[in-house]
Amino acid sequence: MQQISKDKFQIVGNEGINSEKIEKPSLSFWKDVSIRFRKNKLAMFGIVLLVLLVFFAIFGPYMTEYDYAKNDLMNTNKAPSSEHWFGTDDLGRDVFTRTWEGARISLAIGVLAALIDFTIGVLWGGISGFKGGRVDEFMMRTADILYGVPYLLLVILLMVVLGQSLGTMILAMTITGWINMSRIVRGQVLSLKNQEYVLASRTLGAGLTRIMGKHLIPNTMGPILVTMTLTVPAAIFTEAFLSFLGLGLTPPLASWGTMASDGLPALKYYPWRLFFPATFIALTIFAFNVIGDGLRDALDPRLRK
Amino acid sequence: MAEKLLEIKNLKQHFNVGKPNLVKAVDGVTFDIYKGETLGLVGESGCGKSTTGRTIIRLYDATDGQVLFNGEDVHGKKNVSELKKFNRKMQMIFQDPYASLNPRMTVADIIAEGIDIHGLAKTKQERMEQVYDLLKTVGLNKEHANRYPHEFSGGQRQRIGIARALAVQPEFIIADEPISALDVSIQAQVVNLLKKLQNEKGLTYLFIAHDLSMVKYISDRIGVMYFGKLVELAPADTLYKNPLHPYTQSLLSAIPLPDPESERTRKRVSYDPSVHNYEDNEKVEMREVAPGHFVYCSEKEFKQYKNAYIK
Amino acid sequence: MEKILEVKDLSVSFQTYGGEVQAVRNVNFDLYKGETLAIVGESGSGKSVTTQTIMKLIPMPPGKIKSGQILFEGKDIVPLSDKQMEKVRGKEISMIFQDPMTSLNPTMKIGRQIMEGLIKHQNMSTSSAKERAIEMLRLVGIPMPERRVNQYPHEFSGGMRQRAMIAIALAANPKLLIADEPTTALDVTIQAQILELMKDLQSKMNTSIIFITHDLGVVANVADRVAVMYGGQIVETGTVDEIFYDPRHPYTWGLLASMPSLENDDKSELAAIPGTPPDLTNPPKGDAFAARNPYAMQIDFEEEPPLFQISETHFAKTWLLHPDAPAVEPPDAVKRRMRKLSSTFDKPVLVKGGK
Amino acid sequence: GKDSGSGTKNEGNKESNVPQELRVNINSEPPALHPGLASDSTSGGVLLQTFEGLTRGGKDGKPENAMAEDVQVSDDLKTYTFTLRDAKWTNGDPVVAEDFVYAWKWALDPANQASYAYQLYYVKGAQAINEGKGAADTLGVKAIDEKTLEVTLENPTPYFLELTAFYTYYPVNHKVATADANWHTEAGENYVSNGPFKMTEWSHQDKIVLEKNADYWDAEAVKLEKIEMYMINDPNTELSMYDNGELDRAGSPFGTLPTDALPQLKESGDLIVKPIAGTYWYKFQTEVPPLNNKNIRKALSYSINRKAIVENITQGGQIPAMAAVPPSMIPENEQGYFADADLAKAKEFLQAGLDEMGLKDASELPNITLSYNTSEAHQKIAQAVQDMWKNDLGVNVTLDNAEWAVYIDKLHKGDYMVGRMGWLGDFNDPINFLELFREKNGGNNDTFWENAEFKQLLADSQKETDPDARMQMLKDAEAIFMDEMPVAPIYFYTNVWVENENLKDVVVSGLGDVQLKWAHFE
Amino acid sequence: MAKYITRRLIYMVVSLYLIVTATFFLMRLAPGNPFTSEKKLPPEIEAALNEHFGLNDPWYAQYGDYLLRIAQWDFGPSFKYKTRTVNDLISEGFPVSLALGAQAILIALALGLILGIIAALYHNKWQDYGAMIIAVLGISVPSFIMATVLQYFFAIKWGLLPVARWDSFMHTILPSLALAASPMAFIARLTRSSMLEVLANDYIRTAKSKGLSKGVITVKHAIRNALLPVVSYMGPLSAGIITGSFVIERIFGIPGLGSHFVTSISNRDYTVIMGVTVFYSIILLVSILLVDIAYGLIDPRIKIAGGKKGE
Ligand SMILES: Nc1ncnc2c1ncn2[C@@H]1O[C@H](COP(=O)(O)OP(=O)(O)OP(=O)(O)O)[C@@H](O)[C@H]1O
Ligand SMILES: Nc1ncnc2c1ncn2[C@@H]1O[C@H](COP(=O)(O)OP(=O)(O)OP(=O)(O)O)[C@@H](O)[C@H]1O
Ligand SMILES: [Mg+2]
Ligand SMILES: [Mg+2]
Repeated sequence: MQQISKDKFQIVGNEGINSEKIEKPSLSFWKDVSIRFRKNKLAMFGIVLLVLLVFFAIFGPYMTEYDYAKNDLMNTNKAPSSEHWFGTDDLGRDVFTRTWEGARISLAIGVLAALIDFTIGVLWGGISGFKGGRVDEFMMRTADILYGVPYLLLVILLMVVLGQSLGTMILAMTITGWINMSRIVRGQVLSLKNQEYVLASRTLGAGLTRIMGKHLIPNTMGPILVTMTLTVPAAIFTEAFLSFLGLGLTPPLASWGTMASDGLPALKYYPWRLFFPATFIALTIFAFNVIGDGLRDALDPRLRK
Repeated sequence: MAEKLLEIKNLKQHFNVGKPNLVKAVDGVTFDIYKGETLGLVGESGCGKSTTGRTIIRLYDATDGQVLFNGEDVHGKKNVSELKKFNRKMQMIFQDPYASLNPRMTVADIIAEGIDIHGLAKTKQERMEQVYDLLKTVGLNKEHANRYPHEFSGGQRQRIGIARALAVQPEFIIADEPISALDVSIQAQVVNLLKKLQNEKGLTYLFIAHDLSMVKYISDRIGVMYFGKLVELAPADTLYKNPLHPYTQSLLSAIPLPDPESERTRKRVSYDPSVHNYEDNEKVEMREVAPGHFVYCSEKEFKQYKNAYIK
Repeated sequence: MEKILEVKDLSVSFQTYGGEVQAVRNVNFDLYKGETLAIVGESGSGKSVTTQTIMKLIPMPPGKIKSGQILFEGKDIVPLSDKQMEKVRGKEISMIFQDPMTSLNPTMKIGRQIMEGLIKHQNMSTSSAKERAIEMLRLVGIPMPERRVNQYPHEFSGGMRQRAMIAIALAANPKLLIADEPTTALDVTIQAQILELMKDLQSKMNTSIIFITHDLGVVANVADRVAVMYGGQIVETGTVDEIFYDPRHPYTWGLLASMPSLENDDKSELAAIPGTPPDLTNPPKGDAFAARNPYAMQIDFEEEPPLFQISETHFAKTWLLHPDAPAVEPPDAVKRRMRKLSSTFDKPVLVKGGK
Repeated sequence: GKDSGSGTKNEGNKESNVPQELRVNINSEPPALHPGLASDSTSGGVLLQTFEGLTRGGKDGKPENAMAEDVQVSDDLKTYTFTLRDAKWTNGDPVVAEDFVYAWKWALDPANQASYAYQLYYVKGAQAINEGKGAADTLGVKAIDEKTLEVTLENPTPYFLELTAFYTYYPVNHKVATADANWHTEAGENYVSNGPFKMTEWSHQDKIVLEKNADYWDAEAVKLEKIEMYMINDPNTELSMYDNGELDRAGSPFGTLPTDALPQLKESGDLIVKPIAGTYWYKFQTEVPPLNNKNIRKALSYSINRKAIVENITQGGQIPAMAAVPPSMIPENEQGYFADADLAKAKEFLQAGLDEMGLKDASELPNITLSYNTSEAHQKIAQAVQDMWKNDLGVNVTLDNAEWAVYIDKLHKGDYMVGRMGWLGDFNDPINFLELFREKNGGNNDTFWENAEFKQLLADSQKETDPDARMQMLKDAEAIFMDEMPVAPIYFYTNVWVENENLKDVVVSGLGDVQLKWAHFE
Repeated sequence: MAKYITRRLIYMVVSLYLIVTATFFLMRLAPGNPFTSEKKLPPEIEAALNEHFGLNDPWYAQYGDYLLRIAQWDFGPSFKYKTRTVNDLISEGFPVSLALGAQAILIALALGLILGIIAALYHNKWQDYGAMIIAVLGISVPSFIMATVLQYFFAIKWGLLPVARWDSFMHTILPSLALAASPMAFIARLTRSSMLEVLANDYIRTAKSKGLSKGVITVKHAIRNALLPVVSYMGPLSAGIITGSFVIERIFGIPGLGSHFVTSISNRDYTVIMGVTVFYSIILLVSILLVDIAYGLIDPRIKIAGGKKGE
């Protein structure tokens, strides 16, 4: 006690003493999210995986001497070897080249469909749930009707009327795809819209856009992300189905979906024809899922670690 | 007195209409709030104070009755821009601090929401400055701006709610137990702030609270509610000196004092609604016992109260 | 008297991206059987965190018990697993949470939420638990409890939810009841009724209560002892009389002085404590209160004050009690309350932390 | 006597004690098990076991007398007199001439919407009746007495006795059918038939159970006690069930084998391949340039490497087709009219075609669209052909895939350039293939090709009573057809299947019908 | 509630009418007709058939005819299966599809919820990753591949179960698993995400403070609050599943209703298209109604019936 000098016991009061603190840089919500996201190892792994897939999608087809469309009927269904890394298919085409050629389409389709479903589904479901009453009734019944009409018939007609094109395919893929999303979003919005913080925002004069954008959607992000990540495989397989019907890709173009469905019957005999596209689909879905989970966690401040 | 800012006429808010568990949360309440005054609203928990406040600000559609703000019917249909204007003028501080904060927004964004909606800041920097100001005003610091509601203590959350309401510089604030979770020193700070704003900008408050000493301190007039009805309305001092309605009396007798000794010996008066013994045909309504002092009573009681007043 | 709870050197922090929030810093206190300890203090000073830590309910992560022991009936509960805590929670210790709306399950009827604990810990049948739930609601002053048990939280008013929380906690007949601002949303009559109820329980079951509140009137009413917290630390503890009639810490002075009084019609500004509370991510070096303390001395900004003992039961953590410190006058509002209490030592005694 | 006789015989057979129960897959629910209403191979496959016509395809594929004990043909080959044998319906009624008259008239009655009624058009007056232009009694069928049936034809029809083995010509028990119009919709008492087996259970979309018909006139020859016919529409499942012992036979014509399984099955020696009368071809829309140019058509056709296709893609032992009519009808067609994958010739034709069109290079040709209907197999072949045309001829080809009904619609309307199609013979005669292209606007032509000479040859052949002369006329017609090349034949169909090695004597005809009458387990 | 349901039933009729109308026109606009086949019918015969089935009538007459028939729940005969009526097809196929579908839904729900809950409870631990991998497999392997793989292993390789057909309980196992896989995965993912949300709420802390075990908290407090997205998803899903899956029925040779949805369209079997569409739509609309009702039961704060803003 002796060490403390007496003059330290002078009353100085709190005047003038400015407890100036070292200030940390202020983070915006999104910066915050990105920091949290980057700390998630699994999610980063997903990103790396996706980047790799995209890389191969871009450069893979040029890595071999083969052309994705060139038949070689003397060399059909050859098992993977140093010549054909992933083997050949039933027309003797190089599966490696086709896989990466197909990656372009499947990845693009998956992402595009997910984005479109997201946009329409979230808006539709969100507005419907938030507005309630007659608007809700109208919007939801419209979705019901679209969902009730036979899809195949719709697709056949689209094909006849609009002809084959990428646009038609996307239209066919999304024409009912968003409905699931909208229902899930609506359900969440119904339960969220009476939360006090939404009421608070309303008393501040927030309009629909703001309430949706800042309150309802961020708080529904979990299910939305899940639905979105699950739209990707759905789109990849719908594309295969549509291609089979003649609405999608025109052969010899390939996609993972068509390759997988072509390869399925050969499962017992030439498993590589299913294995490679299916594995890459699974890896893509895996990547999207871990990224989705990572995003979900990053977007939930209550889970921060 | 000054001009009326708000007129509440026979306001009713019933829940679960048409179902067996009908709740008459607010059942025919009439009062005015003048410009620049603070009207304190006290009453038993569950008597409909919050509901009154929420109905005034249009969070509920009134079952019956009218709310006139500056002479305009709040519940009449309005277009978006009118609503926005109205929302800027009237604000609410919510009773439940945590529930009223979006868990996915940073405090800065929560507080700035009103600023953003009404375009009160021109630049990002200006916006953040306003936010920091508000944080400081309610006794939080800059550091808190980037945190999320769940990282705060109850009182801190409440202050965020207060800052949010203040951000849009409203004319009228419904403060629903705004300071109940604050320590007394911060309470004092907030109340001082509210008073200051009132003096400077002529703000009007509807102040709902249970801490009667604080209500008395801040309010010009006080309304006492009981079971969905306003039972007494009087200037603050008058009410404390001359509580007429038995419920008010019971309420005042129950105020705990920050004095351990007197607390050990205090006596409470309890209120039994059956003392009124109203008969079926008796007309029970708000009557002005003395100038500005209204009591919900029957003709008989009215006379009684008048007599009491003279003494 | 037997100690039911001893908190020793407890530190709790939260890991956030902004840094580590040291919400509770070296807190020590104990609690005897049948006693009521009121914790008052600055909002954000760590009252809730301290008490939630006693039940091990802070979210971990991000929360972490950095150090310390919590001895409940002599046994340290810090190392206990969640599974082992189940036997303590809701049976030995129960808690009334501060935020009644979010602390009640929105999709479960109030009645069920009360019954759950009864069925689990007291082996009641559903029907008798329900009766008890109705009884509890009646006790906390909710009219028509038969109907109310079947309602959902959102159909309750703020105060009613709080009372439902109280009912849940009281129904457990715990040995230790932690009440975190249990009456903030209640009107004074109901509040009085609830306080009565708690005292009743206490006298019947010899329950110990930790009561967090900002209402000094309530403190005066219920507390045997009071702990004042500031900036994650307990800055003063003493019996209720000691804190009200002989406060020593400048923060306690500030608190007592900021209350409006009912008697006078004075509408002048309330005496708030100026400035903002410290940021617990990097707590100030010296006395956490220094920056807002009109009596601050140079040392306050440099070194953390040690704990001084003023009487057998009265402790304060301020340099003002140091023999070298100048004598200071508390604010008027406090001075008016001051009395000489018989038990006070002649001179404050340094307990620990001195050099 | 008969019953016990066959009983003892059976017992004698059962020395190996093998249960005579057969399980096969018929792919799908038969749309109609009424001889007059049926118009598809699934229904036909069932009816063939449960009913019997005047004749029945024998083990060697030639028609044998069945319900008919004896047949007399008039000199002009236009009148057939059948004497019926003593045969019984499953309900004990005798099979009488009136049953045939009734059945045929019923099928031709436009009110009954029998879509295969045209199979009866060889009978005098049939077409007019079916088109609602003639009275029912003008039909050239007469029940002279209970056991004698006289049939008059429009033209001499050398293959008429083959036709009478076809299900549209089957009799129907007229008593039962007049009493209960819905006799044929469910298995049961009223489902009366006259074939080797009777239907005892029909659980829709699931399975059909046939049991041996003890009253069948040739019951002695029938060894199987029970046949279960499952309706599984997935080739992989079918093969898996066979592998798993849940089926005794998998593959055509009842079911289908997955293409990818064929090489292995072939290797293991289990696969049975049998050519059938059918041709897979690409039709050219001969009115659209450049396909209106015969040389271009020929160039395209000659350049196709059919061997590569059948060996690597279809893999079912199909025969490369360089002719239109299957070799089972014209044996020389095994060689065909040109060499497979004759690139040199193809290029010559291409050059000639280009010259005619005033073009310099194949790349200047309009883009050719190759259409096919949704199916993996068609798609693969189309891709292969696309690749061949592109690489070997330098012709630009795009593929166009359409859903079946849309595709047929397009083809019938001529809204295509090159389109795949197949034709399976209804009866064993070249005319069945050639007459498709008789008329430019004929229902199944689709190519819009017409040739007067070709037409004349066909017309003449129908009047010709000398079989050899007639055959020569048809061959000449085919030669014209192949020279003009309105279709590019790809391959002749085969039936491929695997069956339990103990299963014997399942008879598959050249048309691809299966008869289980003689089938048995060893 | 009764009023709400009545109103919804009326909307249902309207929706159904619109679906029927849309389907009718789509169907008639699609190229081809029921008699389209490789072997073209003689034109006279086709005309006679068209006449017989009323396809030559003006569209409005046919349209009216369909509406009338549907109103009487008589969809007429199938074009393809000439001897059977659409009502037959439905009444024979539906029970099978229902049995299979119900089994699949049960599996999907049970496994999906369990996986999702485990994943959430052990967030970012190996259990979570394990559940995620199962889910990813479930989704990225579509039912037709799943079916083939299951057949390959369980029936052919290990000989545990029959390859196909619909006979005994053993026959139902593989198809229901194949059918359940992807919804199971979806449910697991949805459950996980909303469970995580729920588990971060304060009332879970309250439940913990009562000394409830993790299991009880999960079952009694968390699941219900996490169920909403799953319920939203289940509505259309279950309608789809109980009316049969084309792919699964085809691969396993199951005599259900699912195949008709596809084959009727490729056959242009107009009456069947109409019949199964109406039937499916009714089930769809009913299940959506049930979902909406379930919302209110699961979360009492949702008031669809009121339909009013706010409360
Ligand atoms: N989950 C968390 N993450 C980060 N910081 C937290 C978290 N929970 C609490 N804190 C911080 O811990 C400190 C103490 O909080 P606590 O809730 O204990 O305060 P309190 O004394 O109960 O205040 P009040 O009276 O306002 O309720 C506060 O500064 C708060 O910001
Ligand atoms: N959404 C609702 N549905 C049904 N009843 C409700 C609803 N909201 C409030 N109530 C009821 O209305 C009455 C008044 O509630 P209100 O919240 O206005 O009370 P209060 O005066 O604010 O009470 P406190 O002081 O406890 O907050 C209470 O009885 C409550 O149960
Ligand atoms: Mg309230
Ligand atoms: Mg607290």
